[in-house]
Amino acid sequence: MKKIEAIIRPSKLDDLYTELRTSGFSGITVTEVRGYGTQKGHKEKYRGTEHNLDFVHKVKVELVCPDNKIEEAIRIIIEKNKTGKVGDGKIFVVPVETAIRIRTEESGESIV
Amino acid sequence: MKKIEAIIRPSKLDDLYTELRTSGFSGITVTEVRGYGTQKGHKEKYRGTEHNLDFVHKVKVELVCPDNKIEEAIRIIIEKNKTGKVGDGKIFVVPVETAIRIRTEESGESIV
Amino acid sequence: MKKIEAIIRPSKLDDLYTELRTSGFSGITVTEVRGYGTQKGHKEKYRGTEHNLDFVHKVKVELVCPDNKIEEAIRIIIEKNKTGKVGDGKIFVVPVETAIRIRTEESGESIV
Amino acid sequence: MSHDVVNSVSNNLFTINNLWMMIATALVFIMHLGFATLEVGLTQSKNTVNILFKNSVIPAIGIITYSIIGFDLMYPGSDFAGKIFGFSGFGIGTNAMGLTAKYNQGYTYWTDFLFQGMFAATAATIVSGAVAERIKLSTFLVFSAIFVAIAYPITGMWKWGGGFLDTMGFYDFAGSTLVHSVGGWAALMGVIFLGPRLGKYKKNRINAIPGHSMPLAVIGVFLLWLGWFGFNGGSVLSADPAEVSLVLVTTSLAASAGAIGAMLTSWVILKTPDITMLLNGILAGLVGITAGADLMNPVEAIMIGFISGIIVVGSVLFFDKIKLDDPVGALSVHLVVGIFGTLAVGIFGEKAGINQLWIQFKGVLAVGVFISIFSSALWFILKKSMGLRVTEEEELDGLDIGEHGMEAYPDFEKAV
Amino acid sequence: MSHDVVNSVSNNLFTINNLWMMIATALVFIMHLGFATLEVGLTQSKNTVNILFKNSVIPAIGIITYSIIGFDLMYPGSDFAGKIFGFSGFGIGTNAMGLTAKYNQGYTYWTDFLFQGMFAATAATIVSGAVAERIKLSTFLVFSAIFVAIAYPITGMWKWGGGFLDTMGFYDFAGSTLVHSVGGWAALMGVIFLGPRLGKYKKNRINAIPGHSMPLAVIGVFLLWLGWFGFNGGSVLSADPAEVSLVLVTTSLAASAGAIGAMLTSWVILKTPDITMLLNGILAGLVGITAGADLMNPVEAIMIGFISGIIVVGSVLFFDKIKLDDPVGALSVHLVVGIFGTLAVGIFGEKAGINQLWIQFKGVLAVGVFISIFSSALWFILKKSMGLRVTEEEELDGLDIGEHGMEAYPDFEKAV
Amino acid sequence: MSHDVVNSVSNNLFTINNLWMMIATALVFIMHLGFATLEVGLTQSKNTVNILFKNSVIPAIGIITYSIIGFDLMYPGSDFAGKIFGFSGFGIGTNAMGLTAKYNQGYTYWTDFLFQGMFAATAATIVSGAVAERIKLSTFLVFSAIFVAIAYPITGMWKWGGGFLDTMGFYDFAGSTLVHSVGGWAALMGVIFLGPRLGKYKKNRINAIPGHSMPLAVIGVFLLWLGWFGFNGGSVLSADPAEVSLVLVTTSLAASAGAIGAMLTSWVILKTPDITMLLNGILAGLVGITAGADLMNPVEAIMIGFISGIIVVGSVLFFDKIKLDDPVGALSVHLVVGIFGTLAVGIFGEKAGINQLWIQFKGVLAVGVFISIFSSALWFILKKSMGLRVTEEEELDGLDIGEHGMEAYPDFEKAV
Ligand SMILES: Nc1ncnc2c1ncn2[C@@H]1O[C@H](COP(=O)(O)OP(=O)(O)O)[C@@H](O)[C@H]1O
Ligand SMILES: Nc1ncnc2c1ncn2[C@@H]1O[C@H](COP(=O)(O)OP(=O)(O)O)[C@@H](O)[C@H]1O
Ligand SMILES: Nc1ncnc2c1ncn2[C@@H]1O[C@H](COP(=O)(O)OP(=O)(O)O)[C@@H](O)[C@H]1O
Repeated sequence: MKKIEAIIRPSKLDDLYTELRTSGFSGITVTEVRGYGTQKGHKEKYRGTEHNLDFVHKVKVELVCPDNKIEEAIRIIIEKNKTGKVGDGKIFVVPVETAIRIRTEESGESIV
Repeated sequence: MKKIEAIIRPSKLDDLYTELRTSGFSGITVTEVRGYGTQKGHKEKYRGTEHNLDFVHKVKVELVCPDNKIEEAIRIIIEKNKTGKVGDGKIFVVPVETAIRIRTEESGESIV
Repeated sequence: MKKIEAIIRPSKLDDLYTELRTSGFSGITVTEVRGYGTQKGHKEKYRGTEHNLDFVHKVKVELVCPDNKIEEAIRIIIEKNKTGKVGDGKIFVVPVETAIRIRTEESGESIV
Repeated sequence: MSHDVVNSVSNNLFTINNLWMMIATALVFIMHLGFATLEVGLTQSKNTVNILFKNSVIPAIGIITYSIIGFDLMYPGSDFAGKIFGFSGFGIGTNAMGLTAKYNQGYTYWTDFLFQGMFAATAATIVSGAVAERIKLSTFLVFSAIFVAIAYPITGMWKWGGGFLDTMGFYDFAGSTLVHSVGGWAALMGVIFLGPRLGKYKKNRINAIPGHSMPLAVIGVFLLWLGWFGFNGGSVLSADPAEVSLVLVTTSLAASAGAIGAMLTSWVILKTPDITMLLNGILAGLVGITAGADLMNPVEAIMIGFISGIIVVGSVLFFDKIKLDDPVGALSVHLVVGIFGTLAVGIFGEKAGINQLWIQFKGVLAVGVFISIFSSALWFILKKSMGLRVTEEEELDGLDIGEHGMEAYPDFEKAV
Repeated sequence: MSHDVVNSVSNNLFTINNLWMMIATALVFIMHLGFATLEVGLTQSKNTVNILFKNSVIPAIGIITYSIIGFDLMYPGSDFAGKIFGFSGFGIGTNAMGLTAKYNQGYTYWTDFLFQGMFAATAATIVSGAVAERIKLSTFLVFSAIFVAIAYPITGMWKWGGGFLDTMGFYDFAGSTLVHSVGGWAALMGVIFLGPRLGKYKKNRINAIPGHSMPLAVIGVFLLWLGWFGFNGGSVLSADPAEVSLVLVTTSLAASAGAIGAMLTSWVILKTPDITMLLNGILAGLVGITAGADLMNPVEAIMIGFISGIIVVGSVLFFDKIKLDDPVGALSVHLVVGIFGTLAVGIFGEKAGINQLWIQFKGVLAVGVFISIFSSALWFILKKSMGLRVTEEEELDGLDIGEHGMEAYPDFEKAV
Repeated sequence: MSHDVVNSVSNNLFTINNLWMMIATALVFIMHLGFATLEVGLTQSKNTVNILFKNSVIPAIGIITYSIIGFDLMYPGSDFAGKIFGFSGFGIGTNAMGLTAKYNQGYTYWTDFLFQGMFAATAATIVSGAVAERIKLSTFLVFSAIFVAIAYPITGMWKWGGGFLDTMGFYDFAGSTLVHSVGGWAALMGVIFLGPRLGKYKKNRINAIPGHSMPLAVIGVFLLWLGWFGFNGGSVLSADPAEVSLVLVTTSLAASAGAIGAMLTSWVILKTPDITMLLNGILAGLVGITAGADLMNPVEAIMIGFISGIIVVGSVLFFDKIKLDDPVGALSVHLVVGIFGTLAVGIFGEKAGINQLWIQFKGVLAVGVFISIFSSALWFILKKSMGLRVTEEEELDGLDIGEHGMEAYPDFEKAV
């Protein structure tokens, strides 16, 4: 079981989620984050002074899934987020040891 | 050492935290997240159009703890969050290699 | 490849980021979080009643980097955040199995 | 020609007076925005749409029902002088005379209706704040409509419509009792019938449920103070320079003293300068002076305001102690200080005296008893029929989602 | 001496009238803040600076251009009676007579200019709402300046400046057509030329793009209602007690009935009490009564308001159906209900009659045709020259960053 | 009888005048809300409660102290004509004559007090903006109380109370110097004594600290513009149609031209249309015209406003250059443009002339010297006794938590 963490553009979230659902992924968790990377934020100016140069609004999508579905999930994420322009984001895969559904106290790959 | 990530209902946070403290856990980190899962968000409607169907406010609780306290932590989380209704949330356990307290530069299980 | 998660004071973010950049780290992801730990939040009072005792604004900095740069990253984080006062925060290191740049579909240590 | 001139002169005065009354009407109107913003400021963001909805539709309901029945109940005409009830028939309308000084030297029939109608709706708005964050929208709207249409005008008639309180010598210049306490009693009954918000008093502890926007609360209080220029100033019922300007001075001094009284009390007792207490203090000063705004000199106005500011802080703490949950402090500001202000007419100023104090007390009592019974009965019936309270889940998720299916601030992340 | 007295008496009346007109001017002024807050409330937070900027500079542009050319186009003097165009020369200024009742018994030349100037700017503000969240700032400012300076005064002259619509017997008391529809037609053309916001209609589905702050929207509507006291009340052009007070009553009753009409319609059709519909309903009631505010009795005012409230909800849904994207409902409120209100003069009240209805219809048509052509031409030229729309990236990131390089709420986390 | 009629006629005029002055008072009152919202809008969310608290209590403190001592210092009576100091004894109060045209044909004693009292408090509010986000609450309140009670009335007396500046021929219609610069000088001294906010100027770089809510800032500026109708319009001290309407026109034209001047300057120099500069431009236009609002024709008013709009942008940049940290631009708007406006009386309009310019200059100087010395001394004493600045930790965490133990927006996630 692994957790995929994808940092993506906020405007892509809707389509990504729809596609994941359609492909049978049962859930994701989404966090608002600020990204600092190759892509630079817009020059902001306030009363003559520049600031906030490097930061960009992003969302982090977390998706825990069984090992055998990782490939597919990554494929979908790339497909739905790739524009080829700087700032498309990153996917990180992290190992997960246990997953438990609180409601039923079940655990294991079957619950994600 | 492991990190527990629990996605829970915001209204349960207070009680969970109180119980964790009482049981000797020294700290947690909490993030506002949006959950997409079996539980569906309320139908929202704006000027006649539905939207935001699937998303629910959740909080993610992150708790790093020594291996021998994982069981207890999970038990407390289940106890304080289980209502039996869809949307109680998930617990994920992730391995942690190092933990450092910045203030003292100490590291290892003792600091969490 | 590993992910460093550092929970730090919001006011330290600017300096930390500048230093990381200068040292050749290409990107970070930042999340607003609330910390519950040894450091206690200010006593807040509303119409005569105290509340919100334990919670403190923090930011979580996530930095994925090749194994050989972990040391340096940790050093920089400690350097830029250590005040010696309670609440300086924690650094957690978590293993990462894969990292992919969506834009180019490259993967591996080279992309972070 | 001389006769024409005399006529024109008195027409001019009529035009001036009426002009002031129309402006006062506009000022009282803007109090509804003041109530709306104050109330949302002091409550949680998840109930904001709901509260705004109530406060936006209340003036509409108030004005419409007042045009159908309220005005006719409140000012049934001189036949009902000294009585406890009167009704002059449904609807509004007038003849040519109603548009001249023969109707009243201070205003036309239309101005009269609109000024009074704006007042009427404020009574329901007062209730709104106290029962916020848990009451069902539909039930509240029915309550408001009936309350504004029937209960408010009946007690209003007792004094301003020439009823028995008027005959008795009861004095309530602009409505410490007739408007503020009337709203306050209905709010008290509502709070009792509804119970506190979930989580407010758990495990014998009082949990603060902080309001979500202090700027909105401040906007509300300033607009209310502004509106009070018309509320009290318009209650002179003419533009008489001496009287109106005195009333504006006593009103502003009392508001100022209320601010300072509440600030000091909060700083000393609570150890922090709580802005919500400061705001309640300003309103307390305003409510406190309302019954006798035309009877006080500056020093008396300052004293009334200052005492009101102290009272309101104590009262807020007291209601929390006895577990009556009033998110915005409406009970303290409108009911408690409304009563104090009414009694203050017997303590300070031109009419001060034990006799007057006794009459004031009887007036407070009469209105209190009637409104309490009326509103309890109404709350009770509504509880049994439509239900008073939203479901627990709805309350937790917020009434905005539950009742309206929308959010007040969809673009912003919420903290828990 | 008797002569002096007569003089003083009539001077007094002049002073009173002028006072009311100045206050009405201040009330109309505050409508600009109402439009600004309503419009930002009903749009996304990422476009807030942009919208505020437009709405803050429009009154400035409006007043300045009106002082240079607009006032002279709109009130060219009696030589142009019955005409379709007139111009009395650039700039404003007057002689001693312009400051006495000889200019007009209701106001001085200066008051006249300022009252009319405040009106003028509202027409451009109406456009602003409909084209929000995608139009280029510079283009919009050029459009507004030309529109307020030229188009608005020309049609205004047709009726209020004594032009051919006036001669024809067309009636439009305070501007259901001359202000609201004029803004509405220009907005309609703008919406057509611009196209919808990205993502509003994708895959044949209508996607809601919720406004980001309901409190701001409510503040806006209440300020607009307040401003309407001056907009309609000031359109009496004197402080005449009978007429002004009637107008305020019909205005408030219509607003109230509009609220209730829209609330019920929304509740029944959409199954939720949508606060934005309630707010649009209040405005619809106000726009609907504007053409005949002085001709209606209370019942007629309530009927007009109520129907306006129903119409506006249907109209909002309709424009979404035909994919004309109007973020704030300006087309429905100002254009559709503006037309209805104008026609209502032929259906309800003192002037009702098939004849009048026909004249009203012709007036609506004449203004509609002229403004549509004028504004289409202007939008077209601007599209070809400066460009109408911001880039796709700018629209996604928000115009605040794109056009202004700043954020409206830099301290808060955004949800997506 | 004829005598009666003459009496009634002049009474009517008195009633009209007094009515306008009371309305102007209400308009000036609402400026306090304008200052409050503008100031919180242009500062960080973590200091919002603190700023709102200050701005809510300042009018209260201002009105109360003015009733005790300020009014008596500012208008000590004709015995002190041409003097630099006078005092007519503590407290306010009047006899029957004070309520008739014998006191003043424009207003009653009470109206006089309240109008002037509302003015007084604005001077302290101006200071508040410049010292925001770092000053201790208690210290600021003490400063304000003393400043409003003593310093403001003394310089006020020099001109409006008939003191030496008046005798000298100094002209300051509604207070470019007597109100705005007075606040501005005290603010300048405060900024110098306090030093900049942490992090504002680090490593020789100017760091922007953006204001947290542009809608609040816009609400503030519109309310201030509205209030200026009373501030300048009321300074006519009667409802005289010719004069008041001219003043309203020059005021609005100057505000509009200020907006456009600042917009263009910001667009050209800073390459972005900065909304905060636009807002400062509107205020600059208003402050600039204030000294000579009754002396200018439309073209002159536009020129003064336009120049003020340009000046204010340059001034904001200049103060940042020399590291005087003024979060809201109060120094630029009120002090710099206040001086320009005062001098403008010698450059434009009816009184223009080198002689008048010299007198204006002397007036600016006299007031500047006195207020600078007075306020420096006061800031110095307070620094030594109570301390001026909050602790570093408190400043970083925000004064809301530090001084008030509460948050302005507890429901929302903060971005750093
Ligand atoms: N080493 C890293 N660790 C954590 N997050 C990163 C790292 N590098 C990039 N990111 C995140 O990914 C986002 C996109 O990366 P960026 O370098 O801007 O563009 P691209 O992915 O196209 O190369 C950044 O905004 C940041 O949030
Ligand atoms: N595979 C997953 N990966 C990440 N987060 C998940 C996953 N499945 C569920 N979640 C999170 O857990 C929350 C609760 O899950 P849900 O399926 O709604 O109810 P339940 O936990 O009762 O089955 C979701 O809102 C989402 O935030
Ligand atoms: N066991 C833990 N798991 C997750 N987060 C923790 C843990 N302990 C502390 N934290 C986070 O680190 C922050 C700082 O810790 P704290 O104990 O207050 O101070 P210090 O790091 O100086 O000991 C906390 O606010 C919390 O967000």
